[in-house]
Amino acid sequence: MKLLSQRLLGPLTLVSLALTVWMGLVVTPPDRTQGDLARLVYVHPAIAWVALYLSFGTATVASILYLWRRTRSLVADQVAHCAMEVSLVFIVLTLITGSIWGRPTWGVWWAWDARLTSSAILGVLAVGYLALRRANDDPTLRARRSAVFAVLSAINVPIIHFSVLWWKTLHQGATVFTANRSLKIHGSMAWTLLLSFVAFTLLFVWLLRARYRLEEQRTVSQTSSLSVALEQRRREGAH
Amino acid sequence: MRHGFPLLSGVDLDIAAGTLTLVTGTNGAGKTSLLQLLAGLVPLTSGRAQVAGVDLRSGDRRQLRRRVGWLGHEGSFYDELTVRENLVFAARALSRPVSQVEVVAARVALEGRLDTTTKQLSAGQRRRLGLAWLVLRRPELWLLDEPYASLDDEGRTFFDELLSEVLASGATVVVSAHDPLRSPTLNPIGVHLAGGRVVPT
Amino acid sequence: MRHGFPLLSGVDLDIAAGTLTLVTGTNGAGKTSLLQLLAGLVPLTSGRAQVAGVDLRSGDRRQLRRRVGWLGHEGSFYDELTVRENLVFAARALSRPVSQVEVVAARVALEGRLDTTTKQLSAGQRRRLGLAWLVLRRPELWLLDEPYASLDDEGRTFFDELLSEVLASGATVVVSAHDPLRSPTLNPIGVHLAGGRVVPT
Amino acid sequence: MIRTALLVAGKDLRIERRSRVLLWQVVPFGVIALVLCGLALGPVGVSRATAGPGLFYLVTLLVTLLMITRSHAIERTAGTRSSVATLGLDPAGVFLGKALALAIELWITGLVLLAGSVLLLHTSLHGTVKALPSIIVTLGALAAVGTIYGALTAGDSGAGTLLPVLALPAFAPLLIAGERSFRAALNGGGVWEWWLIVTVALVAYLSAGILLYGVLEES
Amino acid sequence: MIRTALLVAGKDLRIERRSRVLLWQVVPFGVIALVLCGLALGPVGVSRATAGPGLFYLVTLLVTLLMITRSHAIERTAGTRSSVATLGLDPAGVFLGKALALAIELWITGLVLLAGSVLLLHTSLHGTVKALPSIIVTLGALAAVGTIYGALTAGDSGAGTLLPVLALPAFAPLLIAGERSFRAALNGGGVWEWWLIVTVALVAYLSAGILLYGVLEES
Ligand code: HEM
Ligand SMILES: Nc1ncnc2c1ncn2[C@@H]1O[C@H](COP(=O)(O)OP(=O)(O)OP(=O)(O)O)[C@@H](O)[C@H]1O
Ligand SMILES: Nc1ncnc2c1ncn2[C@@H]1O[C@H](COP(=O)(O)OP(=O)(O)OP(=O)(O)O)[C@@H](O)[C@H]1O
Ligand SMILES: [Mg+2]
Ligand SMILES: [Mg+2]
Repeated sequence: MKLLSQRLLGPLTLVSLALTVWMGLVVTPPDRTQGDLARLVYVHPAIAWVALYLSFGTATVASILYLWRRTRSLVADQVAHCAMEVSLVFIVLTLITGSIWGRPTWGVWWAWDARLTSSAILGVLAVGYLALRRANDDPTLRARRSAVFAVLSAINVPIIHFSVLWWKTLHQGATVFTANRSLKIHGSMAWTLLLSFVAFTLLFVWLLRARYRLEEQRTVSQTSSLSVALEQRRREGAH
Repeated sequence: MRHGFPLLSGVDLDIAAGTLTLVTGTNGAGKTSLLQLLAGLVPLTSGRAQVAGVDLRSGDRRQLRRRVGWLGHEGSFYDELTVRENLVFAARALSRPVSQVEVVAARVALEGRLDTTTKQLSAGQRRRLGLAWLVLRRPELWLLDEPYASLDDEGRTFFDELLSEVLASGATVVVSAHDPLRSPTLNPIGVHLAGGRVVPT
Repeated sequence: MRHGFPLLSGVDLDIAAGTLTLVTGTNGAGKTSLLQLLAGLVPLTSGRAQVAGVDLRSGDRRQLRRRVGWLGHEGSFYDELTVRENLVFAARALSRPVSQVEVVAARVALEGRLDTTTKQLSAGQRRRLGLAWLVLRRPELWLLDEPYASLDDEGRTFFDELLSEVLASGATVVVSAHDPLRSPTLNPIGVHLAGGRVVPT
Repeated sequence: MIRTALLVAGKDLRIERRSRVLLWQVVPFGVIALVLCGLALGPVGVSRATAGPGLFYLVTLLVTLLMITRSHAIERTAGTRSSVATLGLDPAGVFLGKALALAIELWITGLVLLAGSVLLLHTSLHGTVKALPSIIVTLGALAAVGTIYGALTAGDSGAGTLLPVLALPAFAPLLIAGERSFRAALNGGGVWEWWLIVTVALVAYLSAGILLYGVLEES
Repeated sequence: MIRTALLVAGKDLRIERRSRVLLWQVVPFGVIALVLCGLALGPVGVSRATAGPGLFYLVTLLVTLLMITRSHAIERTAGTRSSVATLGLDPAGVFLGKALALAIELWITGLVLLAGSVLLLHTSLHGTVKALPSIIVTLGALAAVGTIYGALTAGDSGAGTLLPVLALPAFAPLLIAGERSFRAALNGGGVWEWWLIVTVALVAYLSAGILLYGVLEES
């Protein structure tokens, strides 16, 4: 079962992404007011979803697991690290797709809107997290510090989410997930939107796993280089 | 292991409680690293070790640090505070009576320097302050890295006396040094390091 | 004199060029301060002194510093650079051929650590790097503060050889130490300090 | 915990008093920065009286960054960490103590800056007094979060530069809330809801520090 | 002198490259400060396009202070000063080298900040390019005067806090001139007279450094 899911993940991701593209570009009709531009709705919200909730969320949960004594392990730390890297990529993508969307709709690439600014700050926090990791080379110290930082930074995610409600913003209010669970858009568009979320979620799982594998391989190559290094070190004493 | 460099490459050691161990070895053999490891000051990344009942890999190193006394290459105090203020801080932190401060200062012959700022002390006076701090703490496990360095003759004699006293009180002591111990009444267990591992002498 | 504390209170000393002087004294006697004064690293506020033709109160101390070599309690390099980079920096600054770097590193048995960052060196290795730096510089006046500290046996032997060599080449050497010099062929002029002044031994 | 906190705070303040860094360096720096910013507003001067809150918190931010670096530099000297680590002080107490000392230093500096703002920028005195409770709490919260972030970056090779990157995003909401409440006080608006917000932040950061500081200290 | 300068600059840049402080800490700090300042300008947004020059130089000021502290912290470790003092390096060369390294770091950071200003604050690209010569010279002058003041405060117990107090008054004229010339470039005004002024300042500070650095190093 596990093997099957591992084998299937890659193809499944590709297929669902392709399907999203096809539905988004061909099947769904252009928007009444925005025309073809509205097709960004199949990309931007899903990417933001991955950035904020899936990857930053995973990083936060993994960090909490690390901080909690009973579940403390370097695996949790590494997962947090990998997830944060994925998160940074998707935050940047969110900013880019948002900017591309903003240029024609708002007339500017960037505005000092609450959601936009808080998203940018989240990006800075992700960079800060990676910088903090770089600045420490003791693995336990690094794990502890970065876990604390990730947990403290996570407050920003709800702020981003609710910023559209708390402040008057340019940015679209909650369109997809409103409180009363009724979708504000209809038909093929709704299905495509849903599909885009599924596709990007799969992409996230796939990327995270790939990144984690890389980390594992590095650990393995480190342990094998350790024995080489140990041998060298012993020889040092032999003269 | 730091930056992929194994500081210690093969140390298989059993230190019995209440004994005196003398770690020797050439420059860069790993003496300081071994003591730091035992003090819980650096993490253990591979292998297994247990000190005073605390596992160095999975255990709570803070627990351990509370029970060891460490005298390193450099003195370790608040440079801007005076000798007295540093010792009073330690006494308060350890819930010891503050009156002991003068007593321990006198023991290491620093009573004349109580109100000198620590950064103005000479190298040997810093060493003495380090010893005073340990006397105040009376830890279970004493880890002393080249304790003779920069002490004068009188200081070394005092150190030898201190060592016998500490051992008599049942504490465990591990000393690293390039010179043999001076006092003939001390019979340390010798451990010789080379290239990060214990070699038979 | 710093902050109103007279570091040295009565030093009347004549050190002839080409000789070896050994400064001894208890902790806090003023050995380090005396050497720093001779090196032009701290200012002289009262009294008179002349080193290598430079007056310490009115002369250009930078001139002097260029001619002395100083080995202090702590190693003195750029911690972030490797051993090699530090030595290459010194070689370039002194217009020495860069190829000498490997030669001096080998002399102090640091050839295996050339690409280690300086802050990762052990205490003794730092000392050796300090010596390597001096060997590269070959100053006229060598001021060595407790040079044996944290060197292992081999390192001390090397140091003794270096000392004879330096003296043979005509340089002047002042050493402060708590132990006597090990090599019997070296016959230092003894200077004993106590409480900041020279006392006859 | 409280005993440790008082011990640590006393030690920090004593070192601060000894070195006079606060008196001779931080406070002058704050005043100069205030003057320069006032100058940068240009000769128009229209909005100078209303610029008070913004400038006050901008300068406070800079001062806070300086003070945090210093507060942790004290612990960072060569071997201090290892010897203090072996004292087995309660980390929650250490956190509270360091935060308290920092808060006291910030309050002193803040007072001088407020005086400067009233005198130099003609900020309304009445409004400033009304804003005091929220300012005190905001500075306290800054001290708490600053102590956490200071510990996060302590001992790094580039601690002085990493700290601002990490701390600025955390400071920003506090500064904005503080500025808004100050402005509200000047304009005669309600100050209590702002006061509530910063108090919640203070409590949250203090709890976070008490819970997490132990993890950070373990190196 | 030139040889020494290149040697010292190479060493400083190498240490910088090794520790990656510039890339990972200073540049992000600059960007985030810019973002925050943009935010602080409030949602009004009217004057944002024109606020570019002021914000750019404000952030540059902060970055410069950080970099100077760092540049001198390198020399301040335990015994480095005594051993480097005995190398007998030409102080004029040391000054030039440290200033050069600092200038290079500032130029890199400045470039990123300008890009950020254009993208985030909608500062006119054309004007920014026109302002480049004066910006380059101003940053160079900042590096020169910063190196002098860094040496003035190096080794003090509170170097991190003393520096800003001393350096701010010296930086202010440069910053104002730089800002005015940047603004002039944006408004299509003449830039050359400003360029001349900052160039004169650069030359003056460089000469001052070459002449005086030897005195400062002697401590
Ligand atoms: C740089 C500019 C932008 C940034 C940084 C940005 C950021 C974000 C973020 C972080 C989310 C996820 C919020 C959440 O789920 O809690 C989001 C969702 C969304 N964005 Fe943007 N956005 C930008 C521009 C735009 C533009 C120009 C539009 C359309 C005119 C737009 C439309 C949407 C929509 C429809 C959603 C989904 C709303 C929801 O379900 O809550 N965005 N954006
Ligand atoms: N990251 C690293 N890369 C390479 N070598 C390292 C690293 N960290 C430490 N070392 C080396 O580890 C060795 C052990 O150092 P340690 O301080 O334990 O030696 P020591 O026995 O105390 O020596 P000394 O007598 O000189 O004090 C040294 O050779 C040092 O250069
Ligand atoms: N500002 C000061 N105020 C008071 N005492 C000071 C001050 N500066 C230095 N001292 C004292 O000056 C004395 C001389 O110190 P120095 O370092 O020269 O001694 P030393 O002979 O090298 O000792 P050691 O063998 O311990 O290295 C010390 O007693 C020190 O405490
Ligand atoms: Mg050692
Ligand atoms: Mg000495």
